[in-house]
Amino acid sequence: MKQLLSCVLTLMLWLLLTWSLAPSDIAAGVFFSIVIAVVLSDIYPDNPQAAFEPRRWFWAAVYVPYFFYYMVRANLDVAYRVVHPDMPIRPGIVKVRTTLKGDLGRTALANSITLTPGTLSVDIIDDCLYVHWINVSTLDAEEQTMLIVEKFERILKKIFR
Amino acid sequence: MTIDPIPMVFITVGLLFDLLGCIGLVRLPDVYNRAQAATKCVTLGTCLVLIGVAAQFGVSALGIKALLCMIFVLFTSPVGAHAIVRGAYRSGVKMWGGSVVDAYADVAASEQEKS
Amino acid sequence: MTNILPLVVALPLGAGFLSPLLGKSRRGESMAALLALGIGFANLAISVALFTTTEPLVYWIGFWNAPVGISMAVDGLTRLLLLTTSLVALAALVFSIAYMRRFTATGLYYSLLMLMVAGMNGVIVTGDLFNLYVFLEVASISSYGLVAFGTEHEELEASFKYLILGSIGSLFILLGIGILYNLTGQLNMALVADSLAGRGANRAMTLAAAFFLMGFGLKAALVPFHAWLPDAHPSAPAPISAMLSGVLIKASGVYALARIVFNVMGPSAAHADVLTALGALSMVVGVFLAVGQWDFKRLLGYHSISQMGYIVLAIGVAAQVMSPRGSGDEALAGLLLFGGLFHLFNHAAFKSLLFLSSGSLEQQAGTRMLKELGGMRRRMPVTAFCCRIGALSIAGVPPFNGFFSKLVIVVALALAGKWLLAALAVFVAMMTLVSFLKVQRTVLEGETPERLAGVREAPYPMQSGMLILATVCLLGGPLVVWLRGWLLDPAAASLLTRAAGYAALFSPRGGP
Amino acid sequence: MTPHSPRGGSGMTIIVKSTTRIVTAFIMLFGTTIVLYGHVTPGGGFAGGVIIAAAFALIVLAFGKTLAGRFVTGTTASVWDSAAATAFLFVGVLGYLGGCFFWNFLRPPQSGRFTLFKLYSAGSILLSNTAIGMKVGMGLLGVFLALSVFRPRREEGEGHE
Amino acid sequence: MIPGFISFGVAVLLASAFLCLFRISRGPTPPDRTVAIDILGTLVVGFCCVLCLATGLDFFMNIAIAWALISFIGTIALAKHLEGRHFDD
Amino acid sequence: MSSGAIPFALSMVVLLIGLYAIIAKANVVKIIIGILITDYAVNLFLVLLGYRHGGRAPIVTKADLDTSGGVSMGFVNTSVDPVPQALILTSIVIGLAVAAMMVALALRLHDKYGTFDITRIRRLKG
Amino acid sequence: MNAMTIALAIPLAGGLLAYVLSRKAPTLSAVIAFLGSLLAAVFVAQVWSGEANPQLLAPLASGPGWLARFAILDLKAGSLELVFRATRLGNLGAVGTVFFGIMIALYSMTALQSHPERGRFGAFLLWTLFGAFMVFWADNLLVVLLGWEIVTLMLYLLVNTDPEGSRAAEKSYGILGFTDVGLLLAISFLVASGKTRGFSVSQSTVYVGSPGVAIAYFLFLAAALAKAGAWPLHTWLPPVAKSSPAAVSALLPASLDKLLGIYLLARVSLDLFVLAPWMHTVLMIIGAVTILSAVLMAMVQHNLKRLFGFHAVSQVGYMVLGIGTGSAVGVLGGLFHMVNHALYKSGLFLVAGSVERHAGTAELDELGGLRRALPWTFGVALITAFSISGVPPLNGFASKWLVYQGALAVGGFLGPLLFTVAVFGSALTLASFVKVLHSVFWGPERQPAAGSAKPEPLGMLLPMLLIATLCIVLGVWAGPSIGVWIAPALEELGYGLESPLYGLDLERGLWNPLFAVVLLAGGVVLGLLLYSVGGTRRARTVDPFMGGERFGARPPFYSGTHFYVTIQKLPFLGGLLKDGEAGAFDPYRWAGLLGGVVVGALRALHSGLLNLYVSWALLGLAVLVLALVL
Ligand code: NA
Ligand code: NA
Repeated sequence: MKQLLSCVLTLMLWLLLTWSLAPSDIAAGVFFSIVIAVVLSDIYPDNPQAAFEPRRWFWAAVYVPYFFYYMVRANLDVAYRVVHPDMPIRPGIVKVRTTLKGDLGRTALANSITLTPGTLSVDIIDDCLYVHWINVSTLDAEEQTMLIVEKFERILKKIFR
Repeated sequence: MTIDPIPMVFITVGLLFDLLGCIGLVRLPDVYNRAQAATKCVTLGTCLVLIGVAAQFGVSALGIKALLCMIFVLFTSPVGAHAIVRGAYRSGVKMWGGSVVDAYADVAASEQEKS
Repeated sequence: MTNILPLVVALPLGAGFLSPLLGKSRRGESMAALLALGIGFANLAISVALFTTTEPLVYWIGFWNAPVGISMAVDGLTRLLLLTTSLVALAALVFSIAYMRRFTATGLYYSLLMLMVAGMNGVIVTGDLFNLYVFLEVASISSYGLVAFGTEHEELEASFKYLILGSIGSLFILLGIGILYNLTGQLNMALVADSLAGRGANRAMTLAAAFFLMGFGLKAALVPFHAWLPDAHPSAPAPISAMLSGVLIKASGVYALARIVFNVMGPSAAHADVLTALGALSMVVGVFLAVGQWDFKRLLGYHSISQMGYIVLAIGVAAQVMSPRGSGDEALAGLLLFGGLFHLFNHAAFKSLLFLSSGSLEQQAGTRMLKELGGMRRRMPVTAFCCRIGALSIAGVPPFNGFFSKLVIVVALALAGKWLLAALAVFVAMMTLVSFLKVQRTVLEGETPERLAGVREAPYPMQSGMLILATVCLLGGPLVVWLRGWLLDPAAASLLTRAAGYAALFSPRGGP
Repeated sequence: MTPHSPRGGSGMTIIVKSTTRIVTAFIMLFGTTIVLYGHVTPGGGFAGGVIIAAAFALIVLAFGKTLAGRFVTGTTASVWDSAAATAFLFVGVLGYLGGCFFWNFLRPPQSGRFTLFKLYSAGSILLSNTAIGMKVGMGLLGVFLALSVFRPRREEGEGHE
Repeated sequence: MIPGFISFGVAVLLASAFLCLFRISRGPTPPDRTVAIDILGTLVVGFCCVLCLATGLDFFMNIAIAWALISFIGTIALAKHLEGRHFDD
Repeated sequence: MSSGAIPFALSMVVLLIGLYAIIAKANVVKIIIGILITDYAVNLFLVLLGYRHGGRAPIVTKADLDTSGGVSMGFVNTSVDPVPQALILTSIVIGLAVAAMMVALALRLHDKYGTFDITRIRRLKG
Repeated sequence: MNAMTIALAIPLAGGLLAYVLSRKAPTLSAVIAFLGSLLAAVFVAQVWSGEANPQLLAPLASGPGWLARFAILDLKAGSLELVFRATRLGNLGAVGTVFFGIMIALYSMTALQSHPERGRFGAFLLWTLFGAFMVFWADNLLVVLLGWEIVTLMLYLLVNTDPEGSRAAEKSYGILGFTDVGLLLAISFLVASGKTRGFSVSQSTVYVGSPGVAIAYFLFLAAALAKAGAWPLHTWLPPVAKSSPAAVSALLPASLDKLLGIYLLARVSLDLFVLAPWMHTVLMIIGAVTILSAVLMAMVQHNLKRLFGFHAVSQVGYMVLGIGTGSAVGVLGGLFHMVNHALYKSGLFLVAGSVERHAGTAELDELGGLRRALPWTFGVALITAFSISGVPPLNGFASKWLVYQGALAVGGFLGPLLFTVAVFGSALTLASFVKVLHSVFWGPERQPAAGSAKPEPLGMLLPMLLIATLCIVLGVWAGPSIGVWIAPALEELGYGLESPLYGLDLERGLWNPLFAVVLLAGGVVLGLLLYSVGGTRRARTVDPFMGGERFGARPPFYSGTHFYVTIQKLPFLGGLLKDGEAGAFDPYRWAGLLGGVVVGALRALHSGLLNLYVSWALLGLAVLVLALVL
């Protein structure tokens, strides 16, 4: 079942890539989707059925603009610091905690952190994230977690659970 | 080919972000800060350009490809930056003198000892 | 008959691809060896079958004609080279069966060997300049790998130097091909010849000629492009040394050079002078360096340079005769080419034989240093017999084949009025003799060192491989008149067709 | 070591690992399309093969050889490499049996069922392209694996720890 | 109008690329160079987009994707190398 | 020199840079890089051979077909020459194989000799 | 088939058979060699007699005198054709060849009985005969070259029996091979000069005019002199003589090589080329230098076979001198001396073989008193030694006598000088052989070191006795012998002899040889009388005594070689001899040293530095571009 779903996912990706519904293309797509799904079965996501739950897709849809907003803000922030003649930065590496459980969720969180204002994930060890912060505004761990992680964690929890 | 105004805006903004990111790459004092600035700006910039292309070509093979490419860049570029910065830290690149805190130092040191 | 032509490339190529698949187990390795051996026989059979007709043959791959299609073309020269290659390859393969037992990864070995054969055959049969380059590289890259096969210090070092110099050679060959393409808009050799035939020399063509001379000269190890050879050839396993010295430098060096100079560009006085000078220089420098060697295989390597000098010298003087400035005496040029090509054939036989016997000695006695060997005539009679036949052949002693080719070359040089070159050729023959006298004294004769008291004759497959070539060396001389009739004179004649004749024979207008 | 372990001794951080698990399929699919449509668009066996090899290389990089060994080892790479080469030659030989070496035995008749610029319009070229793709991909992968095995010896005088 | 826009795009990208090249050449540490190389790879994707717009040929998008993924893998490899580990660790 | 020759001259300059590296550098890696540079130079040269000023990529699209299903002459006349590009592709593949071989050998050499200094990799001489 | 082709085929096929059997049945190989030579002799005799009897020479192919014609290789200016022609000079060589072949084959059957290489020896002997026949009968220069090189190769293979032999073999092949390829060059030059009729010997006559032709002639000359062992290309001969089995030395350096070398010298100088006068002078000087230098070297030798080797060189001088005169007497003397020398020198080597077999050594200092153990050998040694020393009435005297006359006939300043050198050489030869006879056969008897200690078997004795007998026959009946063997060849070369008799040219000669014989014989008889009358045998013998100690059981021994220590102490000559022994005048050694310098320099260039190699290649390219553009 899991394998079949993987195949279907792969086939969807194939259709996107070729953007053709000609029988020949679909036939080739089915064949190669199966091949690739079989070859990569070991590293495919553990629960492909999750990709077919609409609820997750809903939250993902919510997350996209939310994340985009922060991303644009982050860029403007960086732009400000870079262009400013004095370069107002106060960098450092801080340690924050996440309550997300799955690998994918944590990865998404780390990536989100990297792309959003002033932060960059350096490493992740268990539930600790080490984040390079361009402007360390507080040295308090709770507050740091609050500032960096919380805002994404809420929605990501709903997507990845 | 005529480029529509909306894609043009996307692309222009994207390109400017690219440029900003690269300026950051040059100006900022250490590798961690440079990676931050450059990754953020250039990722966004390139994504915007790709969105512009997608918008220009609409729902076609090309447009979809542009979107797929954008998703790919969005997924991978922060990972790349993360990997480099981690590598940099572990290869012993010091942080800028003006840095205020380093919570990672102990972890990295103990990892090094283990290996 | 045309239909079997692609098989000379396809069969070894297929075997080359299959061998690593087979070579994963001990049994698979022997399967790979058998496969390679079978291909070796098939290869020889095809080369012989091509002699059933004397007509030129053309094969168009995939039914496409030029300029898109790629052709394979067979004339006398091709037949000669193919026969030589497959003969030596067969001997080397037979020899390998026993010789390679001490190596691991023989599946890879047979694969690379087959790829090398495919590349060489491709170079020989192709009618297309770019394909020539591709096949040249296939052969070269597999030979780089084979040189490094032992993966010890010397092997790796030799392979690396060979690789660097070989790449530079390939680079200039490709540049030359690019220039010719730019000039003519063609890659098919007949069409290029056709296009060049009408026009006089120009700067671009001169540059291309220089690049070809340098590139193929490097592949043929002519002085001063020779420095890789004495490192590379001795470092490979013995059967490979035999292939490299025996046929690879000829197929990818002399053959290609002769083909391009005579049939594609048409010999100009300058080409001819340069070829002659390169040949004479190689002949002399190679032999001097060989005389000072105490490593058997290295000595053989330097002799290869020297003997290649003979071949190129003969071809160069033939080109002088045929060049616009020369007398145009076709009989004389034919005699020179006959001598050169006969020496090419003979050198393939005796140098391969010598390398095989050096391998046999090295395997049984554990060393290839002349000073550590001795008295092998009594310990390894068959190997010693073969080694002596090879040594006497290369030294130009009658009644072995080497004598006759050197005789023809010297007489022809004198007839062409090249007194000094004839004297030089004779002098080098003498030096070769001296050097091989040393080999015979230190290896075959003399006291057997105590360490080697228990040395035994090599296994039968190795003996057979050597005996095949020894027979060629023994019979090549007495049978020269017969060989000349069906093998060598047609080959010389195909070089003498000149560019226009070549174009007429092989241009796609004559194709299917 | 499984891909499920959050941070194993081998491979890189879970950020890299998780991302790899997602994008590898995409990369392979993309490589496959490049190979298959090589006769219609630029690309073909060589370019596609490189991309497929890169996908496997990514797996090796992210997970380390212990896990990557499940997908591919130097041996399997070289086996597939040779198999692909044999297949390529086989296409040529099939054409040979049909009359001429590399004759396009699958080439549709001028007015045939197959249309130009579609997947199957090129007859046996598709097959040879596929073979080339696999050959190049597995060949490069073999090279990569062979090179990554290399452990440079320390130069003298560099031994300070 | 369009050539002008394309030229603008090319100019901006070239300027960015030169900044990256500056960082690549200047260093001072290997990670600095690696970051710059990574960024340069992403810039090339943008470059492909501009070319795609200029010509309307869709294979530039293929190149863009190919470049993006090769660049990513390259970056990962370099990063691993920076850590002082072997590729197959 | 006509202006058309300048690109060719430039490719020759690249070639010379590569050759310089091969001759003058003692480091095996740099020598390999030199070879790669020369390789690029030759590929560049081949590209230039096929270049047609203002020409377009030699890719046949539906628009380029004439009524009989063949390629229109207009396309043939405006596209750049496809043959050199085919050559380059092949030569790149070959170059890649050679490069892989060189790197592999260099690493093995380093393994045996403990150095990348070619002046110290000199067991074979004389 | 005719006699000549059969005579050529027998040794070729027999050799093949013997070679195949050499490992499994060496005795059979030796027998095959003997029977093969015997059989060949039958057909050689037919050819010889057929030369007189035209019926037998009925040509198979076209043209008078052509026996067979088979073109192997068309070389534009002519072909390498199997064309054979029986000439009187060639027949003389062929008869000599087959004679010595039989003798040595017979001798070696017993002499080499325990030798590991005896099977191969048989094969190589037959092939040597084959090569020699080719040289003597071929009418194609390239076929001559083929046979010539085959003989060289066989010498090399025959000498290669032990470590020392392989060094000597290498040296011999080094020098002979050098002149062999020179021969090839000479032939090429000659034919390319257009002055010959293809490669034909008989149909060409070349006037030495241009320097090119002169070079060609001197290359021919070098080949002939090296093969025969004349100065300065003789240095291969003494080591070969010393380190190879006596049978080999007797076969090749002593007899066949002389026949071949002098045959070629005569054929080239008297038939093919028409020499300029100065070339005759050069030849004669070479002859004189050869006589003197080699005999001086011979005097200081301590090894029997090496000493014989130097004599084999010295005697060649007479032949070269004789032929160099260009006069009928001189040429007759040279050719006759060739035959005589082949006889007595092979006889001497067989003696040496016998001695070595008995005593296990050929070192003069370790030999002595063998006259009792080997009486027959002693007898043969006495005859051959006197023969080589030119003592009448043996054959050596007869031919030397003719050479003296030829030298005197040159006249002017040179004639008497050459004559003096020749006579002086002969005297020194005698002196040298007195030393040999003393050291080996006279004096107190010494125990054999490692030999068989048995007298020589019949198989060895028979050829020795036959040869010794011939030495006497050809000396005593020199006139008739010349009439049968030499005069026809001389006539063929264009020298008419009015009375081809012994003691010819009596009017112009200085002495009547008969008178000389009587005088010398009288002297010997007188000496013997004095010896027996003087009563020296009755001298009292006491044991040597020194400081109360007696010497060991061995009686005191005065080595024959000690007499000649004086020569080594002479101020100038001694130094020269010392240098000579060290190889100071050996072109082989000098070439080796010179070559070593070049090789060293070239090897130093190949320093293993890759950058250097690449720069050669690029520099080469630059030169190529320049060469092509300019
Ligand atoms: Na030795
Ligand atoms: Na004559």
